[in-house]
Formats: sequence, C-alpha cells, structure tokens
Amino acid sequence: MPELLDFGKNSIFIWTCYGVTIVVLGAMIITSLRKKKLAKKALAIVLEEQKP
Amino acid sequence: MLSYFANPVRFKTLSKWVAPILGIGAAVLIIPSWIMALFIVPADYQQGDTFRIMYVHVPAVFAASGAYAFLAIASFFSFVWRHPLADTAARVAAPIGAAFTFLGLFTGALWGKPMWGAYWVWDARLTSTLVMLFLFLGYMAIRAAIRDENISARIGAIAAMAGAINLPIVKYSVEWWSSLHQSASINLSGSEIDNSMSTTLFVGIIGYFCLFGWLVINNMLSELDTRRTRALVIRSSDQRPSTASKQSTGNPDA
Amino acid sequence: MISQLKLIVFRDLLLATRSGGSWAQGSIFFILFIMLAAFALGPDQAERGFIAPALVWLAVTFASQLSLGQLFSEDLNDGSLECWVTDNRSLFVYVIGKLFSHWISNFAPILLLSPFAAIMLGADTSSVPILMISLLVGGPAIVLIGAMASALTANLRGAGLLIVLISGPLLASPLIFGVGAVQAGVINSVAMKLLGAISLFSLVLSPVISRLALKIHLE
Amino acid sequence: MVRGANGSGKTSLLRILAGLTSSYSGKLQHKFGDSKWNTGVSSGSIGWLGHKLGLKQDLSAIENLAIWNETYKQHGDISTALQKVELRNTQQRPVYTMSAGQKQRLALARLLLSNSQLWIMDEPGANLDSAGNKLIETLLQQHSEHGGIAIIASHDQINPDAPTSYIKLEQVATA
Repeated sequence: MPELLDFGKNSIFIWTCYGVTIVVLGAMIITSLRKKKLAKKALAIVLEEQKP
Repeated sequence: MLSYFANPVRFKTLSKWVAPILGIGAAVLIIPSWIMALFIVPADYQQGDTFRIMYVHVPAVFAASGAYAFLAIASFFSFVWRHPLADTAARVAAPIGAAFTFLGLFTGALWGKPMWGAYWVWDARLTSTLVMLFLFLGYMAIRAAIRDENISARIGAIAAMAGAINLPIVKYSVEWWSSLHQSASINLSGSEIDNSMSTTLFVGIIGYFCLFGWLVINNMLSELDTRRTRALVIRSSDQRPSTASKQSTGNPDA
Repeated sequence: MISQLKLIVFRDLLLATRSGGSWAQGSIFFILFIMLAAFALGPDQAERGFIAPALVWLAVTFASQLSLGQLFSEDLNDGSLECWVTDNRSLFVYVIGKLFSHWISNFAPILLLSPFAAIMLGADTSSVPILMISLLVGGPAIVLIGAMASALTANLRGAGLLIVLISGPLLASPLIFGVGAVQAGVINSVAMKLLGAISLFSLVLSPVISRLALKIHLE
Repeated sequence: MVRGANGSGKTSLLRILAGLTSSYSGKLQHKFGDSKWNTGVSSGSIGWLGHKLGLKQDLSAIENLAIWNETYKQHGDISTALQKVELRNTQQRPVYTMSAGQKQRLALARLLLSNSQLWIMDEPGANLDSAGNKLIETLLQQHSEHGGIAIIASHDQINPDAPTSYIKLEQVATA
C-alpha cells in the first residue's frame, strides 16, 4: 500500500524521524536486555564457583 | 550494612512486578500511538502530514526532561542519604536520558526543516535542550572519569543537581522569550487541536515514560548483578579472606 | 576570617609570581584565539567589526576556563588543603580566597587585553566601553561557573577538557546575555541586568558547590 | 600507634579521626564517635601529617613555614623549628630542589609550628633515614613532655628501632 505510506513531499522527513526513533529505542531495549542476561550469567558463574 | 543489602533485595522483588508492567505498558502504548499517528490521525490543516513527526518528537522531549528530573532527584537522594540504589538509578538514567534528548533534537530538526525552513535555529528552547544533552554527557563523563565509586557518586550527584537549573529554562523558555515554538508546549487539554490528536500524543508520552522506567529498572538490575559479581570476585581473589571483616571491626582496636 | 582570606590571596599571588608565568597562559591563549579568529574571518573589515564583540566574549570565556584547570587541584594534590582543613580552617573562606586571587592573577590580565583585542578585530571604538562593562558584569559568572567545574574535577589528572565539558553548557546563558548586552549598546539594557543577575546567582551558588565538591575530594 | 598490614585501613582510620573523611560505612566512625572525641577533634586544631606533605614546591622552606605559621596564628619561631629538624642550611632553597627526606623534615617543622596538642601522623618515617627516625622520636618525646598527644600510623613492623619510644606514646594515644 504505497499510497498509505506516502505523505507527500515531506515523506522523507517523517520516515527518517520514525526510523531513527525506532533504531535508537530498539538499540536501547536490546542492549538493556542483553546486558541483563550477561550480568545474570556472570553472577551465576561466580556464585557456582564459590559454592564449594 | 544490613539496610544496604536489604534494599537492593527489596528492589529486586519489587522490580519483578513493576518491570513487566512498565515494559508491556510501553509496548501497548507506544506502538498503537505510532500507528494512530501515522495512519489514523487526520493531517493537520496547516502543516499537512509533517505534523505526524510531533508524535515522536514531543514524547521524546518530555521523556528527556523527565529523565533529567529523575537524574537530579535520584542524585539528591544519593547525595543526602548516600543511598547506593539511588546512585545506581542516577547512573543508569543518564545515558537513557541522553538518548531521548538526542531523539528529541533530531526529530525536532527534521520537523523544523519543512515547518520553519531551517533544521536548526538558536532559539531558547532548542538551545536549552541542547544544553540538557551536554549536561547528560557531562554527567556521564564525570562518572566515567572518577574511579573511586564513592567519590564518583557524590561528585556526579552535585553536578547533576547543579545542572537542574536548566530544567525550568527548558520548560519556560518558550514563555520567557519569543520563540518559534508554540507556547503551552502543544496543548494537552485538546482545546486547540483535534481530540484524536491530543489523545494519541498523550498516549505516546505515557508510553515513553513507561519505556524510560522499564529501561532504568532493567539497567539497574544488571548493574546490581555486575556489582555483586565484582564484589564476589574481589573477595575470592583476596589472599587473606579475613581482612575484609577485620577492616570494619578489628581495626578500631589497634 | 578576613586575615585568613588575605593569607590565601597573598599566598596564591606569591605562588603566581613563582610559577614561571602560568598565570599568563590564559592571556596568551586569549590573544592567540583572537589572532586565529581574525585570520579565519578574512580581511572584510566591516564584517569583522560587527562580530568582534561576540568573538571577544567567546575568547574571554574559553581563556578563563582553560586557566581555571589548576585552580584547586594543586592544593589538593600537594596536601595543602588537607592541612588547612585539619587545622580547623574554613573551606569556604579558602574557596573565596582562591576565587579572588585567581581573578586578580589570571582573569584581570585577560580583561585588560580585551579592549585591544576588540579594536584589533576591527570593532567600533564606541562599542568598546560597553563591551568592557559587559565583561566586568558577566566575568564573575564565567569564572564562578568555571571554578565550580574545576572543583568538581579537582583531583582528576588532565581534567582540563572535562572542565569545559561541565561548565560549557552552563556558560551558554552568560554568553548569550553578554553578547546581547554589547549589541544593545546601552548600559542599562535588559541583557545587562540579566547578566548581572546571573553573576550574582553564581556568586551565591558556586562557592557552596565548590566547597562541597572539595570536601568530597578530601575524603 | 596504629599498626597493621598494607591496606588494613590505617590511613582511612587516621583520615576519619582527623575529620577529613566523614564516614565510609558509618560503623567505623561510630566506634570512635563518642561525642567527647568528636567535639575534641572538631573544636581544636589538629597537626596533620599525611602522605601529602602540604608544601609548595615553588616556595623556599622558610616561605612555606612562614605561610603556615601565619595560618596557625601561633607566631612560633620558624628558625627554631628549622633548627630542630636540622634544615637550617637549606632554608632558602625552593622545595622542589630538596630531597624526599628533607621535605619530610620540613613537614615535621610545619607540625612543630602548628602548636596543636594532637598530632595525627601517617607514616612520618617515610623517606627518612635512621637519623631521621631518631629525629621523629626526639620530637615526639618533646611533644609528649609538653602534654601533647600523637596518633601515628606506621607499617614498619619489621623495623625494630622505633617501637621502644613509640610504645610509650601508644598508651597516650589510645587512652
């Protein structure tokens, strides 16, 4: 549906705005999730090591 | 010592509930607001479709200011009561706030071009928002430059609180100086703009705040885990495990 | 308390005379900045004259920030500050004394050079007095904001750039109103009053924050 | 006398006692923080000798002392103080030309001028030879004879030439 995505001569501005927003927010979400996973893993490893 | 450990634990249990709510909240608010903004809300009679940029611009700027307020308040708690959790909150909030500020400025520039004919003008609100970005970056630079955690937290807190002067300037700059920006910063009461427009915007703003909250909590959790890991590694690598306990109890008798 | 203040000022001025001219570094930077700015702007006298006051303001701002880098770090690193505090002397008095002596030894020379710099850049001679007044009114704000940043980064090595990073955003408003005051062309313009207000506000806030920051760095 | 291995917290303890560090965890401070001690420390001045000596490199020995003398407002005798630490011959030289030991002696002279009852010294024997250590012993003895107290941190546990006179002061210090 190309006509639905077409906002006239300023299309490019609008799509760039939404695009960059999605990329930046997405990157923040993904790094946040990854960092959390890694931190959890690292902690689990250290806790396991120190158990005995 | 007890309260130091008790609070992160309490925070963790609390965050188990709050984080998913905020995360889901962000998703169900932001995505529909964008769909509304792009496909459903009618084009503005003056600006046409360019108006749709507002729905990523205004929430980002709101969230950025909110993030700075959060940073300043968390810094205050961290400074006055030396609450480590507050410091962690401040520390993780800064880069997120910087990202929101960047988004606000970037989308604002792209909105400004078709609207005012210029990507950038040095009016009070743009300048003070740019200043806010630098305040976030300056805070991060301080935190990165000082190795001692304790000192880093306190110096950073002072800097963050001093920078809070900028917040009212961001907020009221439009009223204090004549500017290209609309005053009353996009009327939320909906009297001027179409009802569906204001609802969409409002939903988007709430969504952004949810996202901010979710990111802060999530990053705080990772930070807490990382700190704990580091503490455990340092303790285990210490040749004499008794020194740690000696430091707090044994030494005063010397 | 006054005698302590005098002592700090006297000591710092004595140190300035022994420091091999480090007090003049800000002034030299100032002149270099003006010179390079003149080259960058090219030979168009009229155009240069128009923006000369703004450039002088900018040069003063940056030169003062650079000279502020070592304001507190030396006393912190060589232990003088520790001894001062453990002898139960007021840290607040110390900060005020430091600011005062820095004003005399580092900032005043820059101020004295600025009318010549403005004329060298081709500024209208009639605008020079108002430029000087605006610098006198706004100068405290610039130095005080920089001093605050200097105190915050006091014991970090190579803190020079970090100082500008912290003080830079806060320097926007004195710079805006400083240049605005020159452009207004009269002494009692709104911009000049706001500039004075910012200076007074900094005068209240900066020593308090600097004192807090130094206290933390002493730990 | 405060003893302990490296990193056992001697310096931290002294800094807390001197009022430089307000507290790390609160607990350590509280052990010492009976109100008497706190007011004692905060009301009177402390002769502090830390790792950093508080000397200006660009000034001569005599100028450094003159400034501190003015700060302390005790109008002590600078030349006597210099005599005591055996620095009369180098008094006009800027501090940066001095050896580490000479600087340490100069800092001791500053302590003499401070005239405070309480000395807090962190590794006063650093950079000093045995003659310098003897000098410290003499100074401390004189200090205690005048009713002064000194809290000293030192990790020279293997260095046995100091303790004999130090022990005496330990009782004063911890009393």
